[in-house]
Amino acid sequence: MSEALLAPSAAPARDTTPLLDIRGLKVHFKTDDGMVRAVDGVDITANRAETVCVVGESGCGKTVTAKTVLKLIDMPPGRIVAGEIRFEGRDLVPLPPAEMRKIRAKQIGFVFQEPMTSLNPVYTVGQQIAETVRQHEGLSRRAALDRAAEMLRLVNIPNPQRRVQDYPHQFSGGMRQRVMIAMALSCNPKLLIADEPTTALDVTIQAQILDLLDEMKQRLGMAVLLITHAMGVVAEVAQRVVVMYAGKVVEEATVEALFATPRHPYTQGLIRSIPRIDRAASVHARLEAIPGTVPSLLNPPVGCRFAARCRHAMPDCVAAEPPLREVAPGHKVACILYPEHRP
Amino acid sequence: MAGSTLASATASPAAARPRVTPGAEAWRRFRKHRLAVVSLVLLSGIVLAVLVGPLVWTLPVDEIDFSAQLQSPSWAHPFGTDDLGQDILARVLHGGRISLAVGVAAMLVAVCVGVLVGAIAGMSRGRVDAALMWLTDLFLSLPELPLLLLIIYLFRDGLGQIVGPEAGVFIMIVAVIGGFRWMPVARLVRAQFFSLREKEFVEAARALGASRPRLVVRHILPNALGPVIVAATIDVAAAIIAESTLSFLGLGFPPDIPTWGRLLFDAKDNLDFAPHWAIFPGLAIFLTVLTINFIGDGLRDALDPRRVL
Amino acid sequence: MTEDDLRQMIGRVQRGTLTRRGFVRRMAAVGLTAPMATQLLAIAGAAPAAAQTASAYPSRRGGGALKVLYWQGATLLNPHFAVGTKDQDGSRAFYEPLAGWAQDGTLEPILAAEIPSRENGGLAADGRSVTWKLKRGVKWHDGQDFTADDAVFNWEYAKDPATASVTTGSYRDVNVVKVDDYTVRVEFQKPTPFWADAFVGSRGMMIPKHLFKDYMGAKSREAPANLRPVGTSGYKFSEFQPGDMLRGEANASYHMPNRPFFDTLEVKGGGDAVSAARAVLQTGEFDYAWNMQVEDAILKRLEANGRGKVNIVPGGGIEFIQLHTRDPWNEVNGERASLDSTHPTLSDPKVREALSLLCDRNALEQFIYGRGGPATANFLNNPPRFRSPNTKFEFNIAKANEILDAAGYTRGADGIRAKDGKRLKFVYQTSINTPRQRTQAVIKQAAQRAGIDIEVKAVTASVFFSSDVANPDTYTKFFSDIQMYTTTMPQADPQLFMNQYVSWEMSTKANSWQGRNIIRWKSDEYDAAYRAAEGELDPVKRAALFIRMNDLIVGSNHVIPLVGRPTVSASLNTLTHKLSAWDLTFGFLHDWHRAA
Amino acid sequence: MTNYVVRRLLIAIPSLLGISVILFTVLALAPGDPFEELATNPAIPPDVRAALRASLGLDDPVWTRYFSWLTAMLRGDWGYSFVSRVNVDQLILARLPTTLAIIGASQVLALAIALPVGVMAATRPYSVFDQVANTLAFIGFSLPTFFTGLLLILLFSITLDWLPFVYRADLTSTGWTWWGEQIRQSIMPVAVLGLFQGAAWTRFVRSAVLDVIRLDHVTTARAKGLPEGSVTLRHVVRNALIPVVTLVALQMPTVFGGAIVTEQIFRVPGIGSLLISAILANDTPVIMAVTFVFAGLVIFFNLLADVIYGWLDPRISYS
Repeated sequence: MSEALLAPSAAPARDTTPLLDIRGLKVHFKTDDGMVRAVDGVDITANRAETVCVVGESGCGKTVTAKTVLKLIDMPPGRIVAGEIRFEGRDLVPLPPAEMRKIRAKQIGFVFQEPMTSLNPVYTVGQQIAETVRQHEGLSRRAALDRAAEMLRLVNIPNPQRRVQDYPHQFSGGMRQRVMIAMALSCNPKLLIADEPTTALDVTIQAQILDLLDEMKQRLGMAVLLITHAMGVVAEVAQRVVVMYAGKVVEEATVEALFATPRHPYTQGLIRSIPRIDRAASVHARLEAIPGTVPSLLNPPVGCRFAARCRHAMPDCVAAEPPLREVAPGHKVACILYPEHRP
Repeated sequence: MAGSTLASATASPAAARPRVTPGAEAWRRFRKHRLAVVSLVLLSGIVLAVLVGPLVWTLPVDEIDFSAQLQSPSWAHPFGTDDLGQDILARVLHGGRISLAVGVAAMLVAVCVGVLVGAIAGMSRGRVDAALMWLTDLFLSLPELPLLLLIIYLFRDGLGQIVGPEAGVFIMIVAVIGGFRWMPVARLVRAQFFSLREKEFVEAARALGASRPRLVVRHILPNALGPVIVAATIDVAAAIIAESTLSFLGLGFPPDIPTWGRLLFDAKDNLDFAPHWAIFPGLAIFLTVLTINFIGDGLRDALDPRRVL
Repeated sequence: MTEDDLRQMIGRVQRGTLTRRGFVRRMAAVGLTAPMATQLLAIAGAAPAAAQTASAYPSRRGGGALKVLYWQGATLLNPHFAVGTKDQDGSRAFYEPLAGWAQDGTLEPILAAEIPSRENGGLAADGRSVTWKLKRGVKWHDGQDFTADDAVFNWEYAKDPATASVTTGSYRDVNVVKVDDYTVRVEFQKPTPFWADAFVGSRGMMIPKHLFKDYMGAKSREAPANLRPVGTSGYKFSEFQPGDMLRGEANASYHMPNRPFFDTLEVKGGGDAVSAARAVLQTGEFDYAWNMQVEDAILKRLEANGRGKVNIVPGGGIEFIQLHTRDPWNEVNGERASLDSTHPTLSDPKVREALSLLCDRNALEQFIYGRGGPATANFLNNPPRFRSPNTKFEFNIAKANEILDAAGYTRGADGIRAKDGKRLKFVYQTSINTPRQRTQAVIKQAAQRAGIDIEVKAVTASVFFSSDVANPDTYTKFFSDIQMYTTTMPQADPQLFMNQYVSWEMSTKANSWQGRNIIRWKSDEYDAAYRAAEGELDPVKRAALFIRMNDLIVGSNHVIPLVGRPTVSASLNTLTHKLSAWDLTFGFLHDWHRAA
Repeated sequence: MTNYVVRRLLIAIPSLLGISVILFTVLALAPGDPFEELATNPAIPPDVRAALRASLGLDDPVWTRYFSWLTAMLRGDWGYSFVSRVNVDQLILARLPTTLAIIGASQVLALAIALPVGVMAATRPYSVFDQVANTLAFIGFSLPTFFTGLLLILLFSITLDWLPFVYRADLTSTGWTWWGEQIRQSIMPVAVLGLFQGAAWTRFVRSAVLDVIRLDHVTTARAKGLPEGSVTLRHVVRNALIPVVTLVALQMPTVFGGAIVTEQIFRVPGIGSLLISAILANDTPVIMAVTFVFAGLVIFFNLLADVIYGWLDPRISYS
């Protein structure tokens, strides 16, 4: 991990308003069985040139949150029930579609999870990247294709001039994800949201993609909001981490603090369940798993949603929802075990 | 690089929900398609009427009564009478049995042959596929009518002795109409097989040692079912219409057997003076075909797992 | 009415004390009608007055377009190859015969200067030859002169078997001699009472020698003029789409005074009879529609629109039922319905009588054929002089049951009668056409009430009337018990018509079922009467012979005549046409005009 | 790609030959005789008909007739119709413009309906528009064409008398009046066929678009900030076109084959009615010519469909 990354609060002092500020976001989906409260009051912030990782099990609402930023979820059946998504101070929720389109790819880029199906099979890779550029910067066809080739070079795809005429099916999974990144960054957005970009790839390619993302961040200075369920990825790239469980944020901290002093029992459980190579030889214990299952989002339990599975569960936990409180500078947790820190 | 955490059991719903069998699931999704349900009720009504009708509505089918020529619908004759004074309601009910039977039987023939040819062509490569496709092209370009003339001319007497004149003609008509409807189904199934054959779950099944026929029947065919069902419903409709075209040319059933098609064609010249004579059989054909199509659409939604409702 | 009274009346006509019309009316009362009566006068030398046309023909021309609808379009325009009336009419629009048969039986001269008769020396006393004087100054459409050479050529062209022309029957047994440029003589091998066959009516259309002389015999098919006719008629050829459309325009130099009336003639083909009827009687898009094979009830309702009317022209066509004399189901020495077999049940005259009683002819006329099908008990109905007065028909189910009970046919469990193991179960086949299917339904129901089970079968027309040897469904094979169809009589003389029951015409496997005696019926008396009629010059005796023949075949009940089939057509009220059952629709096209 | 096409064409020749052999034997064995009218006319002696049959070679054994037909065919002589004694190619060419005009127009109408309605219905699933369009489509192709044809005639020609129902291929007027009359007389047949075909295709387009609309690359396109219109057109419809275009290509032969029933009802002198009258009169050369051209078209358009498929979908590669 390069040194610069580890410096806590390296954000430039002069502009304190966060690039992205999601406050109290609630997104519910109407289904036959009732209203699924996929995202139920989420606060996430991301500053310039910072990598924030949102981690949590499948179904905790992290992908919905990410997609809601660019309103990529189908509405209906989905609906933003409450909350704000401020980007550079401007709330995106009330924006009309025409305005929203100016944000997409121009201000906020998006990389999807499934590279195999995220590219349109009938157009060449170059055409698809050029399309984005022409949409936002009105370049001529020729100039847009050159920019596309340039972007492919940027994401380390060999002899980009020729590959720009190739079709998606002529690229491997890893290569296609590189193309997706090239496409997402083709208009130099200020924020890149990556929804589990490496889940569909095998480990060796995963590392290359993560390094590429990091390199892009250095060079283009954009913020990265990375959605993952892999703690390893978090450790690799994140500066700040947000842990989500059952539609809510349960803990937020710098990556060092999170791994050093995980506070929320769920975060602790997650970290304990990582198989450790270094200790494997010495400790012959069974791998620890978190007992029980994730609660249904149709009618979530009252109070702390992790209570049913939490070792420290107390009657108060079930009484009221624990608010997300700052228990240490830059370290928030939604658990009544910890008194609020008064700076 | 630490491996990813193995997420605990995915959010499987709490034990409270009953285990849903695929059949019940399909029925639940089918019920959502309101028009399909209405059609199911209507079609079963029609089928019931056609089967039980002649027992309840006892007027004889071919009672000629010249005094009652071309009467418009009345209580005595709810559907009115034709130019020989025969009761049209009785003829529609009686005719319905044959038209429906021809429709369904021809569809079954078309679908079975189509699926068989499509599956074999889909699964095999090279020569067998090319040969079967040539056969499909051949049948597509064969003119239906002269072949029908030939088949009726060759087999009618022989078949007539074995199973009796009426059944003999029925088998021939079904064979001919069915025999000219399987090509689109075959081509559809073949295309489905080509795309499904590449899918991972098929390779997985093959990896688990599934034999080719088992692969086809258990894995590929159910997935190919959706479009086949839709094609089948269209075939029933087309078969009923084809039967009526045949009766126009007199190649169908003997003239004294009233099918919907024959009724409609006998009535077409009196349309402006006795519209009731044409409208009721026409309506019967239309309603049956419409309901079958809606049910087909409902079935396709119900059976197609990918289709999210 | 003895022969002397007859001769005495002819004398009065010669002396002018009895008008021709009066003579014809008296003859009708005695059963000798128009065509016969005029023949009688001609033979006796009482020259017919010039045939006066029915209505005053307008003096002006330029009548616009005459639009005619044939639901089966003409497919070729050579009269000698005309397969059906549709083709004959197509050719008749451009070609003309020497003379035509008017409906009242009189011959009207067209290309002939006058009608040959004893007075003008045209007819030979011994009936062995007839001499035609041709009209002078007649031009073909391409300006060539029409002369006797054309007439002789038509004879050579038609009689040559290699041409395989359909009119060969009228020309191959005669000899045509050119007397001079405008006179020809037709010589017969033996005295021929019916001399007006060659050069007359539908079989007598003249094709130009100068266009067809290089295309005789086998090459006759390739003649370009087959599709681009050059005739002598009132309308010149302009365009032809086979089976769809035929157009002609007025011939300025037509050989009849101020004719033709119309500027253009358009004949449209295709579709079916009912839509053709609608196109004339309902929407009025066409002036005339040919061969209205439509249920009369529909025609009556269409006529109610008041735009047009239906024309019924009685002729020789008869729709009749045949009961087999042989066994069509079991092969006897390699042939079904062979002459050595007899029909198990239909050979019993009682069964045949019962079946005849079950045919409700009045219902067929009243409810199915209407004016297009007058019920009749006779097989030979026209010309009226040949109609037998001594046959009658009856519809009586009870009487049929009595006859069958008396004959020992007891009803089985299923209600079907049987006697010594033979059930009264018959297959009743005909060709596909709506009125026929209705007739089958009516007769099947009546038969059921008399304990006879009938299986109804309908065969496509092209299969039923085909003559290919391998096909079992043809009407000449008659491989069923009962059969029904219409046979037509194109000439005003029954000689050819009645040869359907002579024993030497029996249809057998040997003559590959070409014979015309389809029910394989044999009667020596009938054969003898037929031979006599062939040579009988005296029209009264000849008529009596034909009446005897009709009584014999109808009496046997092997043939059950149902209804006459006059030619039915539809036309707008504004159109004044001239039709004849003994000639083609366009036989008198030159006289058609629109009411002022 | 080109050698694939050449290979397919080479295969087409034997298959066409195979089809022609089977067609010919079917027709030769089928009963019936073109001289039906001669039969009932007693004045025509039977041996004339026998001579006529012999002169046209009807009585020769099947395979000699086939070879004479084939050799004539290869020389470009399609033989002449027994019934109308006109060269068959003239007969077909005379009727081709009418068929192409009417049936072609109906296919164009069908596409003009199916594409927009199908796409709009699919992009707004389960909206009111979708439900209405879907129901109308169902009704459209559940109504047999002959029934709608009769109803239209009853309504427009007989009661309202707006439209003629006798189709005339030989309109005498010229210029605009010709076009006016041509349109007036082909409205009904084109409407009947077009609506029926359009209804069937609407359903097909809708389901094809529905299959594509949920795919990931559509969300990617939306994430690129493209306007909804171009997302739908460039990314959804373009992909959904592949099965649709293939289906339309496979449908083309019927444009030549004509709609037998509709041509009968509206009396359009197209290839369909020519085929019917030829079949009923067992006029072998005409049937052979029409069905042979039809078979050729079927094979050609199958090939064309595959080529279009390959051209539209880069994933398909032709070795």
